[in-house]
Amino acid sequence: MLIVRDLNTYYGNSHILRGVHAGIPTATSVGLLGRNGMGKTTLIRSMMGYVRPASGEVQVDGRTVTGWPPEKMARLGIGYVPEGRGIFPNLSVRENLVMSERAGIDGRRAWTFDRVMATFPRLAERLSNGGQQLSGGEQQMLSIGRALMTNPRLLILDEATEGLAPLIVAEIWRVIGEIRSTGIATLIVDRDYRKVLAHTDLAVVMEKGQIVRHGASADLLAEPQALEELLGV
Amino acid sequence: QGTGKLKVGLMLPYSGTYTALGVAIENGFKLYVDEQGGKLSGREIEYFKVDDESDPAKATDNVNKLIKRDNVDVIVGTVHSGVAMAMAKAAKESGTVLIVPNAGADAVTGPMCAPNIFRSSFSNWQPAFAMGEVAAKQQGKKKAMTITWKYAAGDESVNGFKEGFEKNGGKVDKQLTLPFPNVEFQALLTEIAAAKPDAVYAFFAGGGAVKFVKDYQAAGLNKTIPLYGPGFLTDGTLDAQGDSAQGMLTTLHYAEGLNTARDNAFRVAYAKSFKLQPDVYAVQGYDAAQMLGVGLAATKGDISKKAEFTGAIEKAKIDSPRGTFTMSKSHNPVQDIYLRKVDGKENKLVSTAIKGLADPARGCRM
Amino acid sequence: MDFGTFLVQCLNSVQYGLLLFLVASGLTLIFGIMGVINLAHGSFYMIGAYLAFSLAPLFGDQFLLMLVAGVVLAAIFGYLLEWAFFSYLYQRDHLQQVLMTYGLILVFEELRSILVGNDVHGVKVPAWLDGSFALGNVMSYPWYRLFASAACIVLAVGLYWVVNRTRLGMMIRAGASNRDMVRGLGIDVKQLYRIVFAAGVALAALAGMIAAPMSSVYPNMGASVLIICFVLVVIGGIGSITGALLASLLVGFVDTFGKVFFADLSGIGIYLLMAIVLIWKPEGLMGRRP
Amino acid sequence: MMKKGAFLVPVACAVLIGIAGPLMGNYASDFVVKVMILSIFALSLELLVGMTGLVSLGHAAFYGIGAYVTVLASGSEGGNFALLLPMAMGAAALYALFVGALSLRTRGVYFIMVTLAFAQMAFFVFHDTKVGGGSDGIYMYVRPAIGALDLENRTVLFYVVLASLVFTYGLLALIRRSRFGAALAGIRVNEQRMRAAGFPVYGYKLAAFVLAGALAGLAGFLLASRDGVVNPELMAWHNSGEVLLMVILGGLGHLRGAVIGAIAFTLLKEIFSTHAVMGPLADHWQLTLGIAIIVFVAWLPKGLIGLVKRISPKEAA
Amino acid sequence: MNTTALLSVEGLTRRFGGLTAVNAVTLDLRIGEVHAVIGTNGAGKSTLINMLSGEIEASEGRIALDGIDITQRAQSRRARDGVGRSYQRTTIFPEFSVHENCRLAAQAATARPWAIWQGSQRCAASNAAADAALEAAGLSNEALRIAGTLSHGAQRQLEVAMCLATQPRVLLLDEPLAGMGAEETDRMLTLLARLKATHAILLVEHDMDAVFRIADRITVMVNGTVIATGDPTSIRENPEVRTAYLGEDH
Ligand SMILES: Nc1ncnc2c1ncn2[C@@H]1O[C@H](COP(=O)(O)OP(=O)(O)OP(=O)(O)O)[C@@H](O)[C@H]1O
Ligand SMILES: Nc1ncnc2c1ncn2[C@@H]1O[C@H](COP(=O)(O)OP(=O)(O)OP(=O)(O)O)[C@@H](O)[C@H]1O
Ligand SMILES: CC(C)C[C@H](N)C(=O)O
Ligand SMILES: [Mg+2]
Ligand SMILES: [Mg+2]
Repeated sequence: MLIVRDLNTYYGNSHILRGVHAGIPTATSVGLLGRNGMGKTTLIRSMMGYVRPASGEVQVDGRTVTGWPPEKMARLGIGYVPEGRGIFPNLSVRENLVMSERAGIDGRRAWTFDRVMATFPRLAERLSNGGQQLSGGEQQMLSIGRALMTNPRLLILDEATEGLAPLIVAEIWRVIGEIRSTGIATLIVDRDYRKVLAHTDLAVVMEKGQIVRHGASADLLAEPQALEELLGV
Repeated sequence: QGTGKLKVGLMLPYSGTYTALGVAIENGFKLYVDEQGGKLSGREIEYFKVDDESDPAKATDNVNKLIKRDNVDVIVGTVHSGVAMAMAKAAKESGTVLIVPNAGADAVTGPMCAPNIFRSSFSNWQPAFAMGEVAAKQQGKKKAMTITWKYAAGDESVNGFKEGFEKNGGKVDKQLTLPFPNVEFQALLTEIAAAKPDAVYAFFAGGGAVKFVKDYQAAGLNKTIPLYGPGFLTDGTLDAQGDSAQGMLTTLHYAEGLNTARDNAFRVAYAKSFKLQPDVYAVQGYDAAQMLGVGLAATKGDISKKAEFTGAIEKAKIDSPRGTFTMSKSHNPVQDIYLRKVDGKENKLVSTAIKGLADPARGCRM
Repeated sequence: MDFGTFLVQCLNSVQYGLLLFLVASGLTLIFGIMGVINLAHGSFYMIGAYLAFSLAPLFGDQFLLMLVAGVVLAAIFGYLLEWAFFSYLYQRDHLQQVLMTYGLILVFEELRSILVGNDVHGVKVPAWLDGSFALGNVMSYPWYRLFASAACIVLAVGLYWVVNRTRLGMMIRAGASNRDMVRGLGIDVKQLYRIVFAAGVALAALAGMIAAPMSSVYPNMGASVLIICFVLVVIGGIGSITGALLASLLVGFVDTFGKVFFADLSGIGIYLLMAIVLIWKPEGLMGRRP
Repeated sequence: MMKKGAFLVPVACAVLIGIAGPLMGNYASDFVVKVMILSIFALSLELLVGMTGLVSLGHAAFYGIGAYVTVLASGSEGGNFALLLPMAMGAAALYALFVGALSLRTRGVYFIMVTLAFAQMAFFVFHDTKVGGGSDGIYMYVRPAIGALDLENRTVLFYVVLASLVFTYGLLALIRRSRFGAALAGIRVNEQRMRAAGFPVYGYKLAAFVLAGALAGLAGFLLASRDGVVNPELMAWHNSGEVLLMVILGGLGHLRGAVIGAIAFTLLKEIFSTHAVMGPLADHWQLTLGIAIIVFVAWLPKGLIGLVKRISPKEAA
Repeated sequence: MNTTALLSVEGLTRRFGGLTAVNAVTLDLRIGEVHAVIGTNGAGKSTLINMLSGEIEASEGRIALDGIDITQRAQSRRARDGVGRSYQRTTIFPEFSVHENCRLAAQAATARPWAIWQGSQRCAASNAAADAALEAAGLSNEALRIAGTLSHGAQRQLEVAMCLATQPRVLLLDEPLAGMGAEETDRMLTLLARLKATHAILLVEHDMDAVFRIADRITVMVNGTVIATGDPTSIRENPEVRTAYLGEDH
């Protein structure tokens, strides 16, 4: 559903994305791998419209949407869980969730407040806490829950498990699996490449602002050598 | 010197609360000059205007524009007393002639007095003292309260009232103040209602005067306790005050309905020139020009002859629309103070409260 | 002070406090919640008062209708203003807003002088609100003041409800802390803020219109109100409407009794109050710790 | 951070002004003196706002106190320069110590408002009581002097003000490049980290606040010496606002910015309100000045300094 | 191995309103030892570090450094006494260069920092400390970049480097590995292994592979309370820890 073609993005004078081609097919989950600073977040922000690519094209459902602002991208059905969470500190947990509630592009409300509560019981205990008063992990859950409340078709998770306890991480991967099984496409960035590859259909590896490898996740998992080379593991 | 254009610097408020006053003063001044054919003692007048913003903090810089940049021969200004103080200081140092067409600060013709500084208006003490006498003598009030903003002009005014009132057997037993330019009077009106004095003397100006008079009526106090004030309480504000000011007594050196030939002529000419009814500020501006004219006439247009210039004004009888007045030793008008009563949209003359009242000029060593 | 007078003074305090809140309510929205330092707020108040002055003859006794008309006009004005001057300031340093709104004050004040002149004007109290009721044997109290207080209470409740109980309110608050994230959730922040800003301007103008019959309209009337409004919002705690209301009442009391008991230093009263509150509770009465 | 030789421009400017001084007319030299005093005032605020990140909306209080102390202490015989100057600066610093000690417990907008509150208190004390002549202010009989250094003499005043400006600029430039200045910069950007690194942040901020207060007091002393009158309006909030505007207008974070802002603001206002230049539009100088400010904000987000950089991008580092 | 505790904590408690975020925690940090504190999200680990570093006050309990009670000491004083910390949420100076970030941190400990006639860039001691810290954290190549433009991972490295630049004796590291890639993690663990010879290290981390690789002792917290302390093996086997925190993977 989402395709980027020959994307070039600059921060000031530094050329970060260098001609990236990639695509996320409908209801498919894609893993985005790469070392620190290779441009994963930049790619995501270019897709979301936070940074304007200098050249290239972003398409959703065949429609060119390059340069659209984030709010319009989000309303095309893209849910975004940013690096660093982006919780609203001055809103309570409940308000963080309620304010973002929206029917999906098909009008369905598969994700409701109750369902998010059921998925993250920890949040249910903290409903009236301000976003600021949550532990790091709690914030992460809230950020995912908030994105789900927009009933997206594509959920982008940039380092969604950072700072979470192993049990919760497992829980999040379970939820990601669940989300994936409901036909929501996902784009996952995570440092645990094994988990990423296990939970995605396709995988893309970035290096210095370029896609250096793409293919089925299972294939990549079977090539420890390539992984070592590309990810340093 | 003596020939060429005479440079007159007008330092007046052209922005802010007192703008209307500034404009009236300028109009009055220009009216007199125009009546003389645009020339005083054969010298054409060239105007230099500076907006003083009624901000004393900028007063020194503003007056220096006239003194040092434009090298004016005479400065006319201003409305705000704090600004006038700074102007007087600068005029004293540079020797430039200053004519104050409004600001009533007692100090201008008190401790700050100087041979080259004149006032064509009044001192805050004058109308207030007269009101005190009227209240005690004519109205037979015994116990009064005063209310004003906590600032110099207000303090001087209520003290003048107190002096006049107590000299004539009354007693001011409470002096209420509120911070300038606060206009929330309700608390103090309640105090007045609780104390039930025989009379209240108030000093406010502009928007504050309008609001105070309206609030005084709304609180129902005007029915039982008469409100007195200097003319500023009702001058130029009657439109906005509407019914609430009807019947109020105030004192000032000017009134509507003086019905003298001099005043009638002035009023007609002013209305014709500016499509506006003149007010006391216009008169003060007009008289500032007259005073300048007298001084120039005596020196044949040469303002640098300081002693003659000053001497002439000191001796002059100024034929003002308000009635003739002379200069006190400290260069403040010695003038009649009128008792006026609000009638419709006018401050109608009732009587002359005090004839030829001179400011005590405390602190003037001249 | 006898007990009766004391009670009347308490009434005065509450009434003045409510009036202050009326003026501060728009600022609570623009400054307290949106986080825009808007020095021109006093100008909007002044514009409202002059609006009442020019609309009153057209509407006669239809005072409420006039208020509605004025609010609509002010909202449109605010909307355009945001579009023209503020929309590109959000990404920048807050101090830029200070500079911009200072420029606006000068422009508004001068335009007012050119368009309406510099005279003091009165605005008639509508006939159905004209008059007073007796309060003790000397004093009476104008009905209109009670009307203004009631209007303020309605406004306070309404504002509280919108900001704290509706999704719109949540979005506004969210936008104040992280604009980009709000956009990422599919909400058009630009539009949202334009509307909020317009609402803030409309509230200030409404306050000006309601105040006009009591205070009359005159040059620079916005300036004196501005600082006190900032003080209120800050004492109350930024972002809290309840706090602003509480602060308004508190200031009402301090100001009223300050004038009565400490006339010579009453100007300091509210600032002293502010300093004490903020030193004791650096985040304001109802503010959340940042 | 400053490059080598960066100090040459300001030094050259100072020398130029010094040479030009006697050649100027009365009014021009008066104007320059005023701009220099305002520059000192703006620089003292730049130390707070630009260097330390403390936005104060009450800075005029220290300026006013400096001025008032000068007048009050000079008596009718005229005071001793060497005594009055430290007194003025000391009094301003003392009040800054008091205000700073309390207000630095708050942050951000709250800090802005608390500083405003304390300035208003000073304002009302002078406005509403007889301490300094009430609302109309008081004047000085004779200007301060010490030997030949008599401020009654306009030329002497000119050079004393110039020297004070050079002193202030130099002092702040030194501070900026010192470790103390680096610490202030760190506090501006991230106070939490500075504390964690071991800086007694409160003490640093207080030191900056007091120093800024003292320098504002210096500006106040010079102002009082120039004008010979002082008035409570000197401490009014709009004066605090105006000096803040100068600092922002010039460009935050640069010493030049404060000076350029002071010059630009004063000059613009002067030009816009001069009939000879603007004709009848001069009556509406508020309008033109307001529009100019709006245009500046719209086009020069980094202040006038940004304009210089836009023209010569080489300087950008 | 040094057996006396450099930093010892006794009965440390912190309440936020009704919530007891940290409940009577007692632990010792020794030179030569990496003491890992693990636990569920919201267990109170960061709050514990905040109390140790002086960022927030303890509600109850005692903290001693070198046996001297420092519970009441201000944060900056503790930092100068040798307690260094990193933050879970990156807390750098985004507009300064990477090197300046570290130099500034190092400068806190220099003598006479108010000597305004000495340029900050010339301060040899701070420069040396900054260089060393950058070297250790693997950021030497990025020294001149503006910190705010670093990628997330690199900013995490800088976070640790700034802590090191203050030349602390006690390191309180709040999730230093979060956001770091595999290589950087590896490098960081090597660094910690080296540093522990001269430092007392408290490591809060959710990366269990890393924790079990480096920790000499582990404390497990759940809802503010310590549920287990011990060496890695015993923790790994502890059934309570497994159900509360580790799950089945580890
Ligand atoms: N605002 C910015 N200005 C300049 N350069 C930037 C900016 N943000 C990021 N960069 C640079 O762009 C490159 C890509 O950064 P990006 O954040 O996309 O990496 P990433 O792959 O997401 O890394 P990580 O795994 O650490 O999050 C990095 O070299 C980074 O330093
Ligand atoms: N300032 C605060 N006010 C109120 N509650 C707080 C505050 N700070 C933290 N808390 C609460 O205290 C608990 C402990 O928080 P803390 O940040 O210490 O957890 P943590 O163990 O570091 O978690 P994580 O591993 O997710 O970072 C959490 O439930 C949190 O919501
Ligand atoms: C209009 C006047 C009442 C003004 C007053 N004299 C003042 O000094 O401000
Ligand atoms: Mg990233
Ligand atoms: Mg934590």
